[in-house]
Amino acid sequence: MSWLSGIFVYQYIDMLDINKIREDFPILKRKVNDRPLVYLDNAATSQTPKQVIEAIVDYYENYNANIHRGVHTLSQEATDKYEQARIKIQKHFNAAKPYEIIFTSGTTHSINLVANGFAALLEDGDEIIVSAMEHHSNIVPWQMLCERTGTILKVIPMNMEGDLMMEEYEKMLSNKTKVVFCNHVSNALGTINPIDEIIKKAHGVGAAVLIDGAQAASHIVADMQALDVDFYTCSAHKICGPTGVGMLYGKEEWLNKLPPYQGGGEMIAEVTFEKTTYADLPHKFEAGTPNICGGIAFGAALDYMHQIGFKNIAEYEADLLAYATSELLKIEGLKIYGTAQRKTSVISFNIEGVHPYDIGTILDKLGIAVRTGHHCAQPIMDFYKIPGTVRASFSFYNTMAEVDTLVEGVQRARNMLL
Amino acid sequence: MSWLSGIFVYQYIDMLDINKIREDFPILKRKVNDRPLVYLDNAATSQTPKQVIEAIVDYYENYNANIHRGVHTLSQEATDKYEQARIKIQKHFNAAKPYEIIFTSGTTHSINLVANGFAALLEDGDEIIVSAMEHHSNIVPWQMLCERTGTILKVIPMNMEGDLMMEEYEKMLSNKTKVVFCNHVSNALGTINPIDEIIKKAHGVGAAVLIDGAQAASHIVADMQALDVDFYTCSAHKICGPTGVGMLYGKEEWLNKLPPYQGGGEMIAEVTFEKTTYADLPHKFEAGTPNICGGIAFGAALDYMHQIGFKNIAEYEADLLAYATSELLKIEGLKIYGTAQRKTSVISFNIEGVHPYDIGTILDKLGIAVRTGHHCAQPIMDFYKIPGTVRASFSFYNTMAEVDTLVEGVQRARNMLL
Amino acid sequence: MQIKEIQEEIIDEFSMFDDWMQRYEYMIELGKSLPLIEDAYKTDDNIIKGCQSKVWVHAELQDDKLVFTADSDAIITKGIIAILIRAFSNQKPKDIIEADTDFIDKIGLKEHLSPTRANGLVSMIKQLKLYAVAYQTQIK
Amino acid sequence: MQIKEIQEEIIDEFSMFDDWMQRYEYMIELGKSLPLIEDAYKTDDNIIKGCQSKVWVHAELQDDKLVFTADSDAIITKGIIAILIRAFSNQKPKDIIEADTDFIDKIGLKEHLSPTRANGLVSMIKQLKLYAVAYQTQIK
Ligand SMILES: Cc1ncc(COP(=O)(O)O)c(C=O)c1O
Ligand SMILES: Cc1ncc(COP(=O)(O)O)c(C=O)c1O
Repeated sequence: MSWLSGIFVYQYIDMLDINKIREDFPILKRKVNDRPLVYLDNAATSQTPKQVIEAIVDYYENYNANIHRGVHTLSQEATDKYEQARIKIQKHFNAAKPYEIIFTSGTTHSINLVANGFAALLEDGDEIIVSAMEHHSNIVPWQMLCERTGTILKVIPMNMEGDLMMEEYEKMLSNKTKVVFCNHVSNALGTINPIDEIIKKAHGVGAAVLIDGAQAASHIVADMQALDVDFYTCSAHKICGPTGVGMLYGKEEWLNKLPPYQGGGEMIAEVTFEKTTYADLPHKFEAGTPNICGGIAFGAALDYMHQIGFKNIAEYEADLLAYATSELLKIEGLKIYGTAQRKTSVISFNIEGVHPYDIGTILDKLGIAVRTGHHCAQPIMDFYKIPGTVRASFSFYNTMAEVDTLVEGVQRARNMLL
Repeated sequence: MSWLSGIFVYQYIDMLDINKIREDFPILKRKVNDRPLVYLDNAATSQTPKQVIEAIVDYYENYNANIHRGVHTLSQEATDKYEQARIKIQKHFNAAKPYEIIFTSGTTHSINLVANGFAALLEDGDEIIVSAMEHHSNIVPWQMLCERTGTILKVIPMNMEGDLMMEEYEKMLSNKTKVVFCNHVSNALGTINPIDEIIKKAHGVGAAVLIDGAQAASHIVADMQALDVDFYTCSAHKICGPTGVGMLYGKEEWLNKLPPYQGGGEMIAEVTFEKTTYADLPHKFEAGTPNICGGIAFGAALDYMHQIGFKNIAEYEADLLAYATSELLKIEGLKIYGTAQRKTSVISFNIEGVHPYDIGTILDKLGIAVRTGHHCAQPIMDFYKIPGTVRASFSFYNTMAEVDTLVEGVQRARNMLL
Repeated sequence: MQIKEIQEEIIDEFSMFDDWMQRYEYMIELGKSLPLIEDAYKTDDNIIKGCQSKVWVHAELQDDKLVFTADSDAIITKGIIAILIRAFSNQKPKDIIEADTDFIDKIGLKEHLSPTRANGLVSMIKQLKLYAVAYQTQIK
Repeated sequence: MQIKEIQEEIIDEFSMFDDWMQRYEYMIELGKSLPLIEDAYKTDDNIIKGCQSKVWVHAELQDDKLVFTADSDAIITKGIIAILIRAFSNQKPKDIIEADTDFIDKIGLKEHLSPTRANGLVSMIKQLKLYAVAYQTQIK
């Protein structure tokens, strides 16, 4: 249909012109403590290009309206743009149907939606499997589910490098296994998990699989149909999009099986005080006025990323990672946590005898933004018996010069603190 | 503390300069079908002043970062602004504590949070009471609760004017009553409900009260402590704020009683695979990365509204309502649904023999945006035995001239359609 | 007449109008001439989803041709379905399945062509074609 | 010395530095001179909430004065709590309760004063004052 055309302009640039790309990000011109901002907290949230900011402004200045069921032009325009964004997301993730993409307020919301739904499908004694390197958002909702249903939670262990022990995983699987949930990429370690294999093995015993793609989405294009995954989720704010919106992919058959999560407008077909029937997908899971502007800006963010090209991004980020890793390792006493073969551009580290918080504080004074702490992955910290790490996470708009600034900064912090 | 100062500048203007106010709303300059946009769908979503759009742009251009636990400057700035927004909301609603304000993704989310929480507190045979004029968002979550717990749902009936029958309400109350939930203002009728009385009577039998303030918030300042209400909620997108964010007020003691709704980052104190403990208020209910920009812009929207002055707004909107009502009633066969004494500036109507959808379509051709349909309040439509209504809802940035355009438009539609 | 020819005829008729009011008034006229569905067929099963107003459509095979009747509680919707029925009724299922729907655009109803429109024009076309597919198999 | 005087002294000391590095280095030095809490008091109960690093504080009444000891696993945090303890320890509960905390701002640690800061300076002040309130009642 004509209104769909022109959505995807994949324009692969062979070599990234980083300076030009940086022009797209107004915030990168900022000074922090009188120094140029070096933003290396991309795994927490990515920065927002002007193309996305413009999409947001365009929405509020030109066609802000409540969507669906509206007869007037603004409402129709907003609805069209919102549904076009859904289709952009569908194409990006190669989902079979647009209505397999559910807009949520973020990864946490998505996982809760699924975990809550399974409460209706699981029985006492059923088992679910989680990996040892999950974000709290992919642990706590399932623990809450277990409390409600008497389901048993099993944990795939990891080794010191930060790789999952797949033999252990295989041993855990049985016909009692009902759901396996695991992140595509670990936010604290950067490990890219073998989700292909995890999914296949789980399907072998008839279990459903949810993959938390929050950390993967800005680095790797996941193909829903090729992976044959049952659920996949991510947050827009980590992919150059706005805060407050995310997506849940669910296979049609699973989305039909799960009961609705929230009740409200939009998600119903018919309401009387005696009986309410639910609407079709995707509306069944989209109660209330959604983050309309957020959904549209999420689509704009994907457009932007495709314009840069995910292949280019991956190659460039691999270079950043390799360079930063080798430079950081030159610092005495510096230890990197997460040394898996397959990693995204995330480096978690500590310096012997120094608390990560101290390093983060000194780096901030130097204009360098890193994250310190447990990164909402306490079990990983417990595993390594550390209070936390310093995490530097790189994006395609970071430069090699910024890596140098980081390394100098860490060196300087070490000198001050030891 | 010094970082709090300067948040509230109440600058009451005695008479509203509507033309000047309209300059604040870029969208009002738009043409629809070659005619100037006349936006009368404010009850569905309000328009966004440039002050709020600027707050959004400022966020993404200058201090976009993930909040809480971040050591670096951007994260601190974003956290401060976000928490300042919470305090703006607290002051606006006169809540006793800032942590009694929970950020949610909107009214629907807020109500689901509360209804889900009560699932842990109610027993088979307990009763909950709803009004006959609720939005689906304040019906369906409670129906889902009833299904889960065996709680009984009772309905306060209304009369033809669209007033609740308070004697019936009193008769329903007993020591079995555990929750009463009711909107402050009906979105389909405009009725301002006697929530003061509803709350007092409910408290008389020890029941908690949730007031859905989605429609009230842009017209009436509700005082949490004076009302002594247990829960109150609204959505930012109906008060000149952005989409995808809202708030839930809950009395501290109730928020402590309710179990958490979603699991994830931020809402925990300690996570191990064996046991998880929850964080203090408000974090217990704010799992995952919130709509950071949305929360901040919500605060900016309240600042804007206070600058105009809620008293001024209420007076001016009352004038708009009176004028529009008397002019519309001059049209032959036009009937208004919702003729309560106390109403906000919402007019739901039909013309005898004409389907509301047809009127809405013709009005749209004339550049006039109204809503048609059941307004997510099917029980009200069933009560009046109509398929829906045409709803014109006025805001402080609408003009008397726009009322004239509406009336002419409806007249013209009538001539075409009959 | 073939579908293509009828569509040309409709385009011709609409091309005489130079503003939306005339077009809508004509559409409303057409609505009044809609071959009405029998009350017995005004069932929930025959309601087309995705419309804010109710639209019922019934299809019947007469010899090798498909005949549509319909109704709606909104007059503009009735006009729209009337136009569709005029173009598609009394045609072979195969021709209905293969028919283009560009003419909607050409008579100035493009605004109704988005799948998200509340009037459900897209759903109506889809439904007529689905009937054709269903009856197509019946003929063989 | 009175709290006020100690604070002036601290302000004087810090005023000698003209960049943050010197200030932080001095703070780290001060951290090293912190009156350390006994291991027996390093319990979860004595941890101050709202800090990314761990901070333990213990309070003890000696005659009519409150004596604080503390520790932290992060050295900058240790420096901060050391400064606070220098200002507030060995003082009467009443004086601690009434004491100003403006000096934090004046020694260039203003950035740590927001209640949302991960280092929890605000929580630390609050905790010291809470101890003072608790022991105040004990004296009477
Ligand atoms: C009275 C009432 N309650 C609840 C809602 C739901 O609000 P939201 O869609 O923002 O969640 C609305 C909005 O349409 C409303 O008018
Ligand atoms: C792996 C992983 N899962 C889940 C989340 C939670 O995402 P959000 O906070 O956007 O809901 C994050 C983000 O920190 C993450 O890194």
